[in-house]
Amino acid sequence: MKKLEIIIESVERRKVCRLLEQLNVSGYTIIDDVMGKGRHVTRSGSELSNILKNSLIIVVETEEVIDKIIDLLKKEVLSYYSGKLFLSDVNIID
Amino acid sequence: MKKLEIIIESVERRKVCRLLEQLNVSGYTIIDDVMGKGRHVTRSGSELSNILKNSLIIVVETEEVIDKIIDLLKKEVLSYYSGKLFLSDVNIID
Amino acid sequence: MKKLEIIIESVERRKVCRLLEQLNVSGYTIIDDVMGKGRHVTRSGSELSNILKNSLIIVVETEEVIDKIIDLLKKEVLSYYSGKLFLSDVNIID
Amino acid sequence: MTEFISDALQNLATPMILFFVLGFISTIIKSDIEIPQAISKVLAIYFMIAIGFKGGVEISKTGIDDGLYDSVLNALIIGVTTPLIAFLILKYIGRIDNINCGAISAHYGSVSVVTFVTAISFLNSKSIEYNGYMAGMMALMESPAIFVSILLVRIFSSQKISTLKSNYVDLLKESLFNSSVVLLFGSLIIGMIVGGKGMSSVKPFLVDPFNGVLTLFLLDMGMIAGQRISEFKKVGLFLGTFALTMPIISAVGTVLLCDAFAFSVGDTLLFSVLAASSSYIAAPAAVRIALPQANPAYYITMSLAITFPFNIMFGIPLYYSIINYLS
Amino acid sequence: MTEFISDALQNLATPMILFFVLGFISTIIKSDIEIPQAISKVLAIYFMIAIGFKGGVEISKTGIDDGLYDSVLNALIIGVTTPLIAFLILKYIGRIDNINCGAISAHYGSVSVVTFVTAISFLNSKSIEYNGYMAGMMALMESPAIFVSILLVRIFSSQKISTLKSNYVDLLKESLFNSSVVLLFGSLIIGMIVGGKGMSSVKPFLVDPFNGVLTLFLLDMGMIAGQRISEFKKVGLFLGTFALTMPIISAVGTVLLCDAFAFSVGDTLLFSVLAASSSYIAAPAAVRIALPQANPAYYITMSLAITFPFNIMFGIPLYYSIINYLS
Amino acid sequence: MTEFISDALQNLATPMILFFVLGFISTIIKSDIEIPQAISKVLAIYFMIAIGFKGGVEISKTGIDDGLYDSVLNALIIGVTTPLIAFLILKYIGRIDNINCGAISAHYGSVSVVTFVTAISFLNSKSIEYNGYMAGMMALMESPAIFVSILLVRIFSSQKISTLKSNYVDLLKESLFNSSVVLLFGSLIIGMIVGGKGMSSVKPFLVDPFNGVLTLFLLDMGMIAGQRISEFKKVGLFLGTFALTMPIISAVGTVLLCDAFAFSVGDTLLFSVLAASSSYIAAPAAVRIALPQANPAYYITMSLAITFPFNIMFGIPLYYSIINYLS
Ligand SMILES: Nc1ncnc2c1ncn2[C@@H]1O[C@H](COP(=O)(O)O)[C@@H](O)[C@H]1O
Ligand SMILES: Nc1ncnc2c1ncn2[C@@H]1O[C@H](COP(=O)(O)O)[C@@H](O)[C@H]1O
Ligand SMILES: Nc1ncnc2c1ncn2[C@@H]1O[C@H](COP(=O)(O)O)[C@@H](O)[C@H]1O
Ligand code: NA
Ligand code: NA
Ligand code: NA
Repeated sequence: MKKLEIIIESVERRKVCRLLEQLNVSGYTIIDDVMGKGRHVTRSGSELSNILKNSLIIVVETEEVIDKIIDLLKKEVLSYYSGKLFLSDVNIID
Repeated sequence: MKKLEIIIESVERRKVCRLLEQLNVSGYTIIDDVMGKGRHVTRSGSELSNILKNSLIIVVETEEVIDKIIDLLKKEVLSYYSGKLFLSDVNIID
Repeated sequence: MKKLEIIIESVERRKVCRLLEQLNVSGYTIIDDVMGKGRHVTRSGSELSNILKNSLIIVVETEEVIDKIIDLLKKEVLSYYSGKLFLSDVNIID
Repeated sequence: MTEFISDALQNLATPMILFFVLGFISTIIKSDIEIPQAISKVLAIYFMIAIGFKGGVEISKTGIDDGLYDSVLNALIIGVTTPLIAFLILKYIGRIDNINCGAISAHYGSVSVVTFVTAISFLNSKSIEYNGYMAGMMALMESPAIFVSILLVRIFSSQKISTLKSNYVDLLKESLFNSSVVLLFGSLIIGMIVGGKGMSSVKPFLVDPFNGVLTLFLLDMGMIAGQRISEFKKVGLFLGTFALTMPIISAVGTVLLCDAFAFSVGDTLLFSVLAASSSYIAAPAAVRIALPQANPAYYITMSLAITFPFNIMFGIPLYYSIINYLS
Repeated sequence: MTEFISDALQNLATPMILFFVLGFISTIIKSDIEIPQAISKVLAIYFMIAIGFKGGVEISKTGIDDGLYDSVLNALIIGVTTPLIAFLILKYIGRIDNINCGAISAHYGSVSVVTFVTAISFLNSKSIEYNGYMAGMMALMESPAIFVSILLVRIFSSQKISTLKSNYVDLLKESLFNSSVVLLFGSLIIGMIVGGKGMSSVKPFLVDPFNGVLTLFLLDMGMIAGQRISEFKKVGLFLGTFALTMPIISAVGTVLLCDAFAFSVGDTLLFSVLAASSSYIAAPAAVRIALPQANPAYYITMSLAITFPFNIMFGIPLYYSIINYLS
Repeated sequence: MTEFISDALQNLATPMILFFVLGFISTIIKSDIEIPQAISKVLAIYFMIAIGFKGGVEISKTGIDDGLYDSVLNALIIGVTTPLIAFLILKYIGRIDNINCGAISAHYGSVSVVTFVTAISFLNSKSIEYNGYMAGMMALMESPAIFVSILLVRIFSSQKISTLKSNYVDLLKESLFNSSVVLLFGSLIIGMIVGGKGMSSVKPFLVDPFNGVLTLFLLDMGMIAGQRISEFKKVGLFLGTFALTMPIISAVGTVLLCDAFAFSVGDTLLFSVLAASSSYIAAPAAVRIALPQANPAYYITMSLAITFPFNIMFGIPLYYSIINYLS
């Protein structure tokens, strides 16, 4: 299985979740108060409009589903908003 | 070393920590405000009883200890509560 | 690429970020409300001075940069403060 | 009847109820209002302290009424019978499985602090008196239903319920020392010790802004209820109807019981509101631990999204008019 | 002139403004004061409820003024012209690209709740009357500028802007049902329904501590503004100047317009402050969704770190003295 | 003696102290009451603003007293001697290593805002006057002890302490511009500028609910202290005794010093409470940075779980009776 960590501006969190549900992923986990610094502005989380704050979304799925997610996110979200995708190997314990 | 990520309902957090300490793990890290969606209800974190909220517990340990943790958690917690275990490879830097 | 997870007392968070910027990392992500237990005190996050609370900082970089980070952190931070470094493999999706 | 309608309308036209409605609507239209969880939590604590403390100060003034022992007895009777009746209805009329019967009856047998607080607000607006120790009665009525319900599950289940032994310890702690019980009793006792003099020093915080804070809290509760209403379908017709009729059954039974005890109108209303109310803070946490196999989508949605709004909007004036009708 | 200076000094010497300055300084000297985000968020909600509710209660008392229709018209005119003027200045004088023109003009066309609240505080301290429905005018003026600005970007961009279709749905929701609009209108209507009687029950929470809470909130705003000032260099000279002159242009225009409508001094001041103010809660979220290619470092820094402090410290007394001068 | 007992009982019977006890007990019995950290943080800020601001307004009314220079001198003497005495006792009687000596003496030399606030509450309940600038004295006494203690560690350690150079910069910033110092001084100055007129606008927020808010905050502090008491064993007998006797030593010394300066009873009590109090917000953060090798389990537990409860429950009335006895 693969673990995809999606770091995205909090304003876009709802949309990313909607896209994940469209793809029928088996589940996802969200950490909502995440700060960060990248090529764009520093997201210190300290203002009221939620645009300078990140959310971290974790999805563990098969490689096939993860590929679909990546494609969809690239098209619908990451071409306009700042964000990062980190992919790694993981085992789900059942 | 192995990294075990335990996603569990917040009501069960104390118990999981107690179990980890029983097994004498060298340490653990907790992120407490975690939302999620899986096979069961959506845990949006937005109510007062802590049952619709997850916690994420990270333990980095040797494979042997991790196996013990997984067995104990499966028996004592995961047969009744919703939750997920993700296992991956990691190096501890000393 | 490598993912370095830095768990450090919150009082030292600013300093770690300063060091990362000194090394010109391409970015980092911070989760600020993290509890934990290790060899030292239990960091339950529940007091006012921020010393019994951890922060989790994630940096994804090339092995070379990560090595520099590890060296610098060991010298400047980890010799005095409690903290942990976890290193694993990851792919950045661009 | 006309009085009930006018009372209901008057009750609906208070800022508290209207803000609840605003919260509810705002979630339906998917507005992005967001009251951080840290705030909801501290507001819930505020109400328990304020209610308990005020009750304690009242007791310190009037002394302990003869009615106290009757009230304790009454509280325990309600706390034991309500979950029993709920369980039987769910099992034999609804044909729900034992575990979910137990989980739901634990909620309807236990009490809701905010419903109680709204009833106090209602009584104050009508200048009707009630006893200071009613806050203590609420604390008393939190836990018994949870134990009774679990006992019922055990009794009715032939095969052994796989509740772990360690769970019982957790459950006992969770129930006896759960935050509402400790805060309510603790503040009550503090209020009794410090009396009127202590009250005057904290009144601008614990008493004066009470209704206003309730306004903000009910806005939040409205949003939480609104979010859960989407799970309404999962609850189904029977449970939906149960969530609307069980409160009325409990309230009417309680009114009759209180009549036998000859309690005042204020106390009777508070007792019937407590009986009618369904817990959504203490009980869910306890039930999740004691009966993990039960479905939270049922009990949380019924308690929070159906019974709670019904009680604060229509239930309270309805029970009040029933009391007036019967006396 | 002397009156302006004395007004400005008097305005600067209020606890609210001074706590803003303290917050600003504390960030500059890198003090570690930290007001948790949960608190900032709930304080912002508090102000919208308090302002809206109070306005509604006023309306319930005085009835709807003849001036209401004029005011709505005025609000819409300002809401449409301000972003247009801003856009043209940015494009033809500043030579800024279309997308950033649109993003910035959306902010300056929309309004800032806290600036409005500070202006109310200013009027109260001078015992100048204003209409209860002005809170509704603020709610009305939140969204139009955002739509106008996006339209302008579309019109001026020959090549198709790659705003996704789904974004429009999000944007409409974000703008019409955004939290400020819902809270302001909702509380206004609640205030109208419950009137003076409802007010008395929540006054100790929604009215009495208002200025004090503003003090704490402005301390926080000062820190947020101070943090952003470090990005000042990225904004550049032209945009920095724009952030100081655009408010004055909008305010003067509005004063003249209000003069034509013959509004009272209080209403005129509030309208000009609304026109002069630049949004930093609703607009950034909407613009981030509608025009993701625009640079947040520009619009957030200008709105929050330049225009907002300017308005609450110097703008309000300045616009007031302009109104007095012209009338 | 009888007066001390009656004072102590009276002090113990205030809502504030009783809520502290409730918080403490609730943790011991493992109740799940949870006051979110965001709330604790903002309450701590509230107290510093309220105390500083009120002090400033007082000064603006009475003008600066002749005693100010004496008070500053007194504050500095205490700020320098207390850590020195603490260090010597720890080193030569307790035989503690230098680093932990320094860490602990930094805490006992610095001051606790909440202990001070509780003492103010005590004085108010007895209608005893004190000077407005005492809040400034508290701010003055925050940092010197930290520097003195580190200096002592340096002096007594033959081998070089491996405190990094960069740490010194951090430490200086942390100490001079730490949040309590900035908020206390800042609010004091704001209070002086705006005076009585500014006060009236924020009184319903910063003054009236003060005691009530303290109630909620002490509930939280009780829980935090209760959580740490489990680490009591790690502290050991000597340090446990130190945590109870050092406050008395500091207080008695301060009473004598204040007597020499002929300060009023109110000021003397506040000075001795400041001397006796041990920091648990500012000092831990500074010490963690300056002396990372020291064991937080010692200093946090001693400060928070032993000295703080002792001072607010018994210390304040004890020091008051000592002052009365000596004068
Ligand atoms: N190299 C990195 N390692 C970890 N997180 C990163 C890295 N680069 C970017 N991020 C995160 O991704 C967010 C968006 O990055 P960017 O699009 O580069 O502004 C940042 O705010 C960080 O939270
Ligand atoms: N595929 C997944 N990827 C990431 N997190 C998951 C996944 N499935 C479940 N989770 C998390 O585990 C929790 C419990 O899942 P479940 O037991 O399926 O309801 C959810 O609330 C999520 O936070
Ligand atoms: N084995 C472990 N697995 C996960 N997190 C750990 C582990 N050991 C330590 N930590 C984290 O690192 C922090 C510092 O650890 P220590 O320096 O051992 O006190 C702890 O508070 C935990 O958050
Ligand atoms: Na009930
Ligand atoms: Na504007
Ligand atoms: Na001291």
